[in-house]
Amino acid sequence: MSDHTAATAVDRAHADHHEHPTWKQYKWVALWLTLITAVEVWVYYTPFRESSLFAPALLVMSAAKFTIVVMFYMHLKYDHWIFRRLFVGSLFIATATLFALMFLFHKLKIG
Amino acid sequence: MATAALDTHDAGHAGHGEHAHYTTTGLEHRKIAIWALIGSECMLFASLISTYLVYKGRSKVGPWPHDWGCKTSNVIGKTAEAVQAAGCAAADVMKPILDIPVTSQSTFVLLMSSLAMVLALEGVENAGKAGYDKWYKGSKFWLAMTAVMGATFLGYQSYEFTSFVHEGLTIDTNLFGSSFFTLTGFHGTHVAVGVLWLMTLLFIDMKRGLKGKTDVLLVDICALYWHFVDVVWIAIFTLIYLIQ
Amino acid sequence: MNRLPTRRLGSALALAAVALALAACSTQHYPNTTFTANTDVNVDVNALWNRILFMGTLVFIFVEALLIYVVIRFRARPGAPVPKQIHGSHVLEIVWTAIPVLILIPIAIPTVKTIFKTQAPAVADALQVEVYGHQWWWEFRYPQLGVVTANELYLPAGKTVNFTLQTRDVLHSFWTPGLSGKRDLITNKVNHLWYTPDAKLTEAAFNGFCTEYCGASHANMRFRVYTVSPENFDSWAAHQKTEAMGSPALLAAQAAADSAARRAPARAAVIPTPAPAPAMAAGYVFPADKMGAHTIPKTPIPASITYDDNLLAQGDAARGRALITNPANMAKASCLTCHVIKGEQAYVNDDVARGPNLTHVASRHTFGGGLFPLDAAHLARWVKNAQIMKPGATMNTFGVGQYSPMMKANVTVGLTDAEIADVVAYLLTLK
Amino acid sequence: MATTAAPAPAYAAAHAAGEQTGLWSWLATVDHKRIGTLYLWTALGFLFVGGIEAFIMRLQLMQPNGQVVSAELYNQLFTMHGTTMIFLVVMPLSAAFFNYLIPLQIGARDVAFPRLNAFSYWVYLFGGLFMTIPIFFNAAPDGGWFGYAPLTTLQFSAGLHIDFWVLGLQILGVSSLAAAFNFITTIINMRAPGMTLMRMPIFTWMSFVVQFLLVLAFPAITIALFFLQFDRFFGTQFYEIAAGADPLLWQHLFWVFGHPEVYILILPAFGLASEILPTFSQKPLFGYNVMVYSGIMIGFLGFGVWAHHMFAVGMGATADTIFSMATMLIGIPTGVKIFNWIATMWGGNLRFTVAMKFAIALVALFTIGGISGVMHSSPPTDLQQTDTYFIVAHFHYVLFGGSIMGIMGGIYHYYPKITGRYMSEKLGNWHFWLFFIGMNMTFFPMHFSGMLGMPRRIYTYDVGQGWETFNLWSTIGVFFQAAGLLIFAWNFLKSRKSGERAPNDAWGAGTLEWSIPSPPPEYNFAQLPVVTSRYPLWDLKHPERTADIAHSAPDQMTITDSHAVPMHEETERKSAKDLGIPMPFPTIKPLFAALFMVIMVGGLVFIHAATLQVALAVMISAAALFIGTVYGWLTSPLE
Ligand code: HEA
Ligand code: HEA
Ligand code: CUA
Ligand SMILES: [Cu+2]
Repeated sequence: MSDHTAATAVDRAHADHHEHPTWKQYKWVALWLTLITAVEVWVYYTPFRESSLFAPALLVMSAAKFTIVVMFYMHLKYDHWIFRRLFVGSLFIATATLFALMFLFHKLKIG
Repeated sequence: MATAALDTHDAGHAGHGEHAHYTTTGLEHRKIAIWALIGSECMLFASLISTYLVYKGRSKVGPWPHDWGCKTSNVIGKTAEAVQAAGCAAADVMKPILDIPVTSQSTFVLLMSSLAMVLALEGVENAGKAGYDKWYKGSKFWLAMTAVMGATFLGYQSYEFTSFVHEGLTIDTNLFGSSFFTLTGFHGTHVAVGVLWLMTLLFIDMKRGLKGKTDVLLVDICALYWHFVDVVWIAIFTLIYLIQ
Repeated sequence: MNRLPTRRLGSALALAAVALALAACSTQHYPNTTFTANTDVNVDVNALWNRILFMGTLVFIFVEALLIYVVIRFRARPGAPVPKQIHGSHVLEIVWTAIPVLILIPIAIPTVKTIFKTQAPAVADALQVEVYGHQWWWEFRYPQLGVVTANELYLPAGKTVNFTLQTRDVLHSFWTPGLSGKRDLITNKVNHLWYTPDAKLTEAAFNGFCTEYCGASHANMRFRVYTVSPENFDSWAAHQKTEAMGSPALLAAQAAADSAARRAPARAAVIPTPAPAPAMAAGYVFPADKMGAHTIPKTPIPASITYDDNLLAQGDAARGRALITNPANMAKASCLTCHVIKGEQAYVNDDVARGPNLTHVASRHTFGGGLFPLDAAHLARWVKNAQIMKPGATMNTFGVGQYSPMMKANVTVGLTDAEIADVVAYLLTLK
Repeated sequence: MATTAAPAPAYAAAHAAGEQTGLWSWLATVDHKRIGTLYLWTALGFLFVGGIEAFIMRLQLMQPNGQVVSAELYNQLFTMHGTTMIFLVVMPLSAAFFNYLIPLQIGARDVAFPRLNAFSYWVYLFGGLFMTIPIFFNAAPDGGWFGYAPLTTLQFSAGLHIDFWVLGLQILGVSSLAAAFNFITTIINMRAPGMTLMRMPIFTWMSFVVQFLLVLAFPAITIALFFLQFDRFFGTQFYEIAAGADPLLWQHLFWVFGHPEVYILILPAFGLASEILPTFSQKPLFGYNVMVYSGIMIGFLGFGVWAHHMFAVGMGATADTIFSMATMLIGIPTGVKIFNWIATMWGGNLRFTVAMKFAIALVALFTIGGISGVMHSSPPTDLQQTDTYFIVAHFHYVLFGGSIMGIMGGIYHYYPKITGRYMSEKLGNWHFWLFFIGMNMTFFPMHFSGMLGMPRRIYTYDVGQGWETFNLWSTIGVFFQAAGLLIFAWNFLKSRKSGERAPNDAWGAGTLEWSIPSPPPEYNFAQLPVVTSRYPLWDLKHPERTADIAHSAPDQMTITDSHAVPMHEETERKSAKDLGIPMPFPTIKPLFAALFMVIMVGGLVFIHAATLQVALAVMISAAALFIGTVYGWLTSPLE
């Protein structure tokens, strides 16, 4: 948030509308979302479900879905840096709080 | 809540000719507000999800999310046989509440509604441009599709809820029931608000057609909200339904 | 114009130092002081506290002195030029980012040490005490000794005691300022707290308080802690185990003790207030004269309760016992539906009893959550209308014709003042 | 008393032709300055309410076994005192300054969503009344200001008391959140040309941080309250003992909100002090950047320390350690602030106006509260302190010595801007010294009564506990504070008419709000100024003062607004019409929207069996009216 970045804010704003996710990307994203979901449900019915890696694997997959939707459908990747900060910042505190609570209620293995 | 985002005509949009309101960033007020709102919603759902996870496995009585239970005793098992072996009469066996196949379908529908949403936005952005006059490229069609898929998701959810109630799980059955219905209920309410919002947009589109900078914004903020509700479900589906 | 806030703070600080010093030593002026060396734990806590207090005082003096200096030195003087415009200094700012760090480190390290030391599991051979919080009284159990009592806690000096803290209703918190820090009683959770009273404390009495807001009578949820010599503790415990005086069980058990048991009510009948020093025969009881003013409750009796104390002299323990224990009188004296008197007809057991165990109630010096001294006059009024004596109390109002705030009605079937005298007489035999 | 909102400060004289006055102009206003003024009046009203509650508590505790009030009433008093002071006094007083100052300080003509802004105020007013009025019927909330479950569940708190609390807080949450989104947008998007983030006045910066704390902290308590609400009304089991609920869930969710909340309460006061101290030292704020960063740090760390309120619940050694360390860390950025303030005064030319005195008092007194805070942050010692009067001492030093002192300073400082007249310095000095002496006399002894064994939230204590003297002093001190507050009230009221007239730049400060008339015209700035440094007004009046800080020449600016012109002072006031500045239409809709919403939510209270139909009828019709009003609102043009 230095003078520099803030000043550029104005110019960025104009550039802002040029770059934009495209038709193709939209469809790819949709495809990926479908695929990952399919995999998620599939592993649920495999013996892998009993594995200790099951939960982490699922978390990674849904995190991936989460990210691409936010980046492309919510075009955060292309949008103004302010929006990025607003969202990422909030999300960080929210998830950190969630994990802290899991720890405090002994839902995490650590500690 | 939506008020903040919908507070149309409030300061900040061009169109007053030489009285155009100066904005520092060149961004739209309402778009900043909706992102702030989404940030806030992150914390809202974090609290709800935490609660569900904290109470997971704390319920005193069944039914349980992933395990077989017994109406008369508190035995829990991975299979019906296990429960019966533990001395539960076949009639009293309670099956796991969560219905993965059905929820997978509703999840898929909601995901696809996000695709429809971006296409609707695309439609408004290019309204009037060559190629976008075709019905299957226009905003009306995709707005309608998004709303329909949202409604479908709600349909699935009400089916889910009613079947749970039949299987003996209500908000006052056990901690699982309370936290599950509250969490998914909050999400469902968000979807419902979104559907109404979409229908309002569709209505405007029908009436005067959505086009131009201000209308793009109008659809954009709704889209952001809609996608967020979608990503929240992505998290819920994994954390609540799949992981045990 | 230039008389300054900070001057006063200087003197306030001096005052602080003095008063703290005072507080630290004189337990007679400040009977509930936390600045004691009465337990191993509190010794550690105070060592830590003193260090933090020292650091804090340093910071305090430094900041306030600086402030006073600046305020005096740089006050506007007529015709002074515009001051030099300084916008900041990285060096200085790094310096006073460092200062707090340097101050915090020597606080943080012993803090962590003490946390892990005081929260380690108690030694294996510790005396186990189960504490149950109730709205608004304390239940104490000695599982190893089979003793159940209320509102007065006996601890053997020099022996580590390990408390297991649970609540029967809302949250409470268990605190004896003179002995150690507090621990909450959390619903659906079991908490622990341990400490070792100093071996020298062979006849000391302490006040305890509930420190988690728990409703109407949170302020009236007090208790006493008596640290006594190990021998006396054993004597006390041995007697607390026994059945109630005059109970069939006891009579049957020891025919020899019959006479003693029968004499007891007779004496009880002429009990003057306040309570007498209980007979040693009944096992050791913390001597009333050693209690110290601060542990003897002086709660005023609500004016709205009237009782003619002369009636107490006619009170007859045998009649009183009949009133309480004879099922025929259940309608007007349903005491045993909430209280346990070991050896008498039992309607409830200790786990579901809503009131304190009365088996040896007369061996206590206080009752009602430590709110009143245990004597005939107070007991009589309590039995007559506990709900007036103690806000929110859930014990029935027994005085016939009395208004019960809980029932929002007058008691129709209840005890006359004379009958209350009998009941009190009986209760006072329960040594 | 609470409704002192209605009467308008009568500075009509100073008003340009065509500017509205009279009751209606206040009910229908969407002008951030008027809304700020409404917040100010209402919150000061509630300060008296919360204060009198405290006053009565102190009378009860003046001597052992006091007989002034019953246990039940006392429990309502401390619950409502705490709730009132935090949610209905300090937060709204801060909001008053957010509303009035932020647009002026960043050179904007209004906030981003003027009508939403009005809505926030009315929700606050009605929500506040909804929670306050029951105490006159002995039915006020009585669960303590953090309403720990399971005491607050139906099983242990039948009756309406807690219902008022739960629903009241929900309502106030809506108000705070709506306002927060509004100010975030305003600050990001409505800064005058050239006002980069690092040129924003420090008050605006601290407010900016606070808005994010609000946005991220409130959802946690909202959810916790929803659970309690569902438990009480719809039979869920979140806090039901029998169902195996864990009461710590409430505690964690509450304090996840609760600790950021305390920084929500202090940072605006810090901001005000940071405006006052430089002004009356005739020096710029020392280490502006570090002040900004430390503010952000405090806000950020504030989310990682909540469990320090729960050291006694038995979280385990590891958790205790983590939260203890995190808590101590916060002392560092806060310390930097304290030292930077002192450095700001160092070498200055200090004028001890009343505002300045309050600001200095904040530095002096908050330090005390902060230090006792650090004492709590060490779990082993905190176990001897928690839930005693030592804690009560701590938070009154930070809340009264910090927030209230800072805000009082702010009131004396900005009164001339708001009303066009100065407050009486003479009365002000009386007010200050009575407050200063009174608060120390009241709260300092609590350190002792606490460490000497006095628990908090007790309506009575026995004789001979060693607390008599301290409690007597605490009570005597309140009389000083009461006197001070009465003098303040008198000063505040009478200065509107008889106060000495104030020029644009009432104190010789350097920020934008002082470059426009006092009181400002409805449009604030006839022409938006182009800002080239942190102290635009000093650039204009004392260039030598700001010579050695970063500037950007006006011509380097990308000026996209035809109205923007180089930094200047505005003296003569024309009406918005003459200047051709579009102003938002006044509208009553936000008021009604708020009213219907409060009725809709509040109706739940009466849902208990007997009055079910009535309640439902009321709620449904209120809901319908609410939606109707909002629709009308959204579809009617702003300007
Ligand atoms: C304005 C509100 C406010 C503020 C700013 C603070 C600031 C702090 N608070 Fe406070 N606090 C409350 C309001 C506030 N608090 C309230 C209302 C409660 C009680 C809630 C209830 O139970 O009802 C409470 C309770 C409370 C507790 C729980 C006590 C208990 O219940 O057992 C703790 C424990 O750690 C704590 C700690 C702190 C700390 C470390 C700070 C720090 O931010 C302070 C930092 C400041 C300084 C340290 C002073 C300046 C620094 C220097 C001069 C540098 C050098 C100094 C050092 C290195 C020590 N507070
Ligand atoms: C900003 C917050 C704030 C402020 C300003 C105050 C101000 C005061 N507080 Fe408050 N207090 C809290 C926040 C605050 N408090 C909180 C959060 C709690 C915890 C509640 C809980 O435990 O749940 C608390 C608890 C609390 C307690 C502990 C209660 C208990 O635990 O049993 C006490 C006890 O003395 C107290 C006293 C005071 C006093 C004397 C003032 C004084 O400064 C008040 C000064 C004002 C006046 C004296 C009013 C003036 C009135 C007039 C001038 C009109 C004329 C007067 C009469 C006719 C009477 N407060
Ligand atoms: Cu029990 Cu307070
Ligand atoms: Cu805190």
